[in-house]
Amino acid sequence: MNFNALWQYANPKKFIETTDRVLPAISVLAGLCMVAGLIWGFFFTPEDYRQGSTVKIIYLHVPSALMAINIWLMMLVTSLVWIVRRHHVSALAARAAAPIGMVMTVIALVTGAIWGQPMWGTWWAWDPRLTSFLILFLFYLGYIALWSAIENDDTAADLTAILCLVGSVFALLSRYAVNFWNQGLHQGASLSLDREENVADVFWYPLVVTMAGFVLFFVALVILRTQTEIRARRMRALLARERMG
Amino acid sequence: MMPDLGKYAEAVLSSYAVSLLLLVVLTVASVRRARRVRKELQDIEGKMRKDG
Amino acid sequence: MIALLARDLRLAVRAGGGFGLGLAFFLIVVTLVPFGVGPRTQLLAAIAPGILWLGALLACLLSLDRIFALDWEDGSLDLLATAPLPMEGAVSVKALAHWLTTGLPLVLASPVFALLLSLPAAGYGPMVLSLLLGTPALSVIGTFGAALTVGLKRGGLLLSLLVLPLYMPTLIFGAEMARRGAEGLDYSTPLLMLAGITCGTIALLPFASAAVLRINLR
Amino acid sequence: MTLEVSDLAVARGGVRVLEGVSFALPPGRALVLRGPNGIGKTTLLRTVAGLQPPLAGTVRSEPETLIYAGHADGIKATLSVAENLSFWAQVFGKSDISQALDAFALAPLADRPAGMLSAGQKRRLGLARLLVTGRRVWLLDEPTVSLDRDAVAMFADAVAAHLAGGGAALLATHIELGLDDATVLDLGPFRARPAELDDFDEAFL
Repeated sequence: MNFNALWQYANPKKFIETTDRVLPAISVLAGLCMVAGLIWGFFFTPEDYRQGSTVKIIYLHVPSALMAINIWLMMLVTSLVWIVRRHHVSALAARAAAPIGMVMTVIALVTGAIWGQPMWGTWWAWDPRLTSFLILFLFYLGYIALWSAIENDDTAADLTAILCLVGSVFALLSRYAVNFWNQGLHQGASLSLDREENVADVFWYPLVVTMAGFVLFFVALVILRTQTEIRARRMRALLARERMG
Repeated sequence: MMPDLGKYAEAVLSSYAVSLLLLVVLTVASVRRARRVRKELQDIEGKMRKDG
Repeated sequence: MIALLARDLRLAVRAGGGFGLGLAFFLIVVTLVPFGVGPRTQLLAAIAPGILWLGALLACLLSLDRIFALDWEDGSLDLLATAPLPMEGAVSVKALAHWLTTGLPLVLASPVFALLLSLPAAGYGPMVLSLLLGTPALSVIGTFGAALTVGLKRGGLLLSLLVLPLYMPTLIFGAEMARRGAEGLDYSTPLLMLAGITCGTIALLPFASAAVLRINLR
Repeated sequence: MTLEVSDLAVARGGVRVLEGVSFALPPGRALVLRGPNGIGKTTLLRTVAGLQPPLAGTVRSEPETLIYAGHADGIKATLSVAENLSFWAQVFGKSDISQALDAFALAPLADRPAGMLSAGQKRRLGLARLLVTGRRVWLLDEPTVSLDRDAVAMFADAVAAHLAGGGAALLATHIELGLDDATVLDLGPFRARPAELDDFDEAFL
């Protein structure tokens, strides 16, 4: 496999041309998966014998939580690519992904709170996982704020990339600190290799479809947003050139 | 058609509503910004080409 | 490097240097809390470790933007960057100066403030020790945040937003250690974690701060 | 210890402003950069000083020979003149500041807080800093701003003495300093040409 061939997509023009061709297909597929998974989950799954109908929240809660973490990981990878290879598309993809990640974090937090209310009798508990997501939300917030505060695009890309690296380390530290600080109410991970013990098949299959839908939704949206960032960047460059005369 | 959500109907429906609303807002905002930036860039490129 | 440290300390204690501001802020926080939660001694004693840690953290945060902002405005940073001093060294010295002028006074004053909050006698040792171990990490992490926002107008609020989540692990372990100490429990685990975080940040974060500062000077 | 710059391209705010700049600055010589405002004199000096990376080309010099003085002098208002100078001397591993004080007639002001100095006196203090560092190649950005005629003469003498002692200076200035060994480099011809509009590549321009 020739990995060098992959880097040609780091050229903004090539990136836009290529993604323009696949974007419609991905968008349609994302929509289909999400609608199918959510309808399946909402209308055609039984109630859980302990949690009643609230178990249906799982189809929003788990995929969004999964995406919230994985989007940060994706930003970490693209930040590293930017620092090492200095491909602008990489930095702009991280910038484009951050708001999506933040929305996913909010969805995970909100659905978690709504789910927690009937189950644990409280909207909010300082449970390790809830707390970790709150911290993750703060990290997204800081990251986005730093991007928008700096005028020079390259400086902003560099600084946010380093913030992402440092932030990742501290996010991991916080995760362990929070675990140590309070052993919570949360059930174990819904997703693990021995999933049979946690989630029954009736709930599992629609969940897989929804998760695929969320992933595809993210891919489609991040492509669209990266294209926008590339165009905005080129626009600023053109305007700057015009000012120079 | 509507499944019986029992006493938790409020919780389930509100979480679906909030989540879907957020996703739609995010999508609409992204698409609108994409359209606007695409058009602005075309305008600028067109103008610069004309000016030489 | 010693020259830089001496200069920073001298600047801090001269007029307008901001030395003591952190301490005053710490005092204000500690004074205001009883008005907020009521004067019950038992309640105050229970939350004293947390309040002391929060007060120290906020006092630290308050003085962060001074670390680089003044040197940035008058051009000293440009000159320091072209000096034979490695940037990592300069950044570490800056963090040390910040700790000596802000963190250390807070540690030394904390027993007095603990008195105001009627901390149990057993809690004094662990509380002072936890602050002594934790405040250097606060200074080093804060220096990173200050380096990130150095070129920005109105960087103050952004600085807090960036630094606060980074402070989370230090705060958790520090306050946990002080709390366990006050309740007479074993506090060796948070002590070790806190010491580990402080050592780790002191060893590694200056590289990130220096890189960020170089980018900002471009 | 010649400073050699070859085929240098520099950018300001992400826009390429100068390209193809080449010159050599041997010991004992001064090079004066000329050009209209905004052409990139400051950017060029900062690039040579190593404060920002060049887009293309190289800057070659012996390590630890360059010293940069920009628009701001890095003076602390609450420290005295002597304290300010000794700080920079210490940073560069030197200790003697009396020579620098004399060269810019700052000795009578040595104990005064730098905040009480006039703009011209501050500028003199900033230039005196160059002397205490003991660096061979000076990179000066508009060094004579806010200096009166006597002070400009003082500065010209200091530069001349520095050149006579085997130093070199790269200056961006509009004032004639009356230096014998100065070469003038007009930056006008090096102004970067705008890239092709359709060249939509890594740099977006």
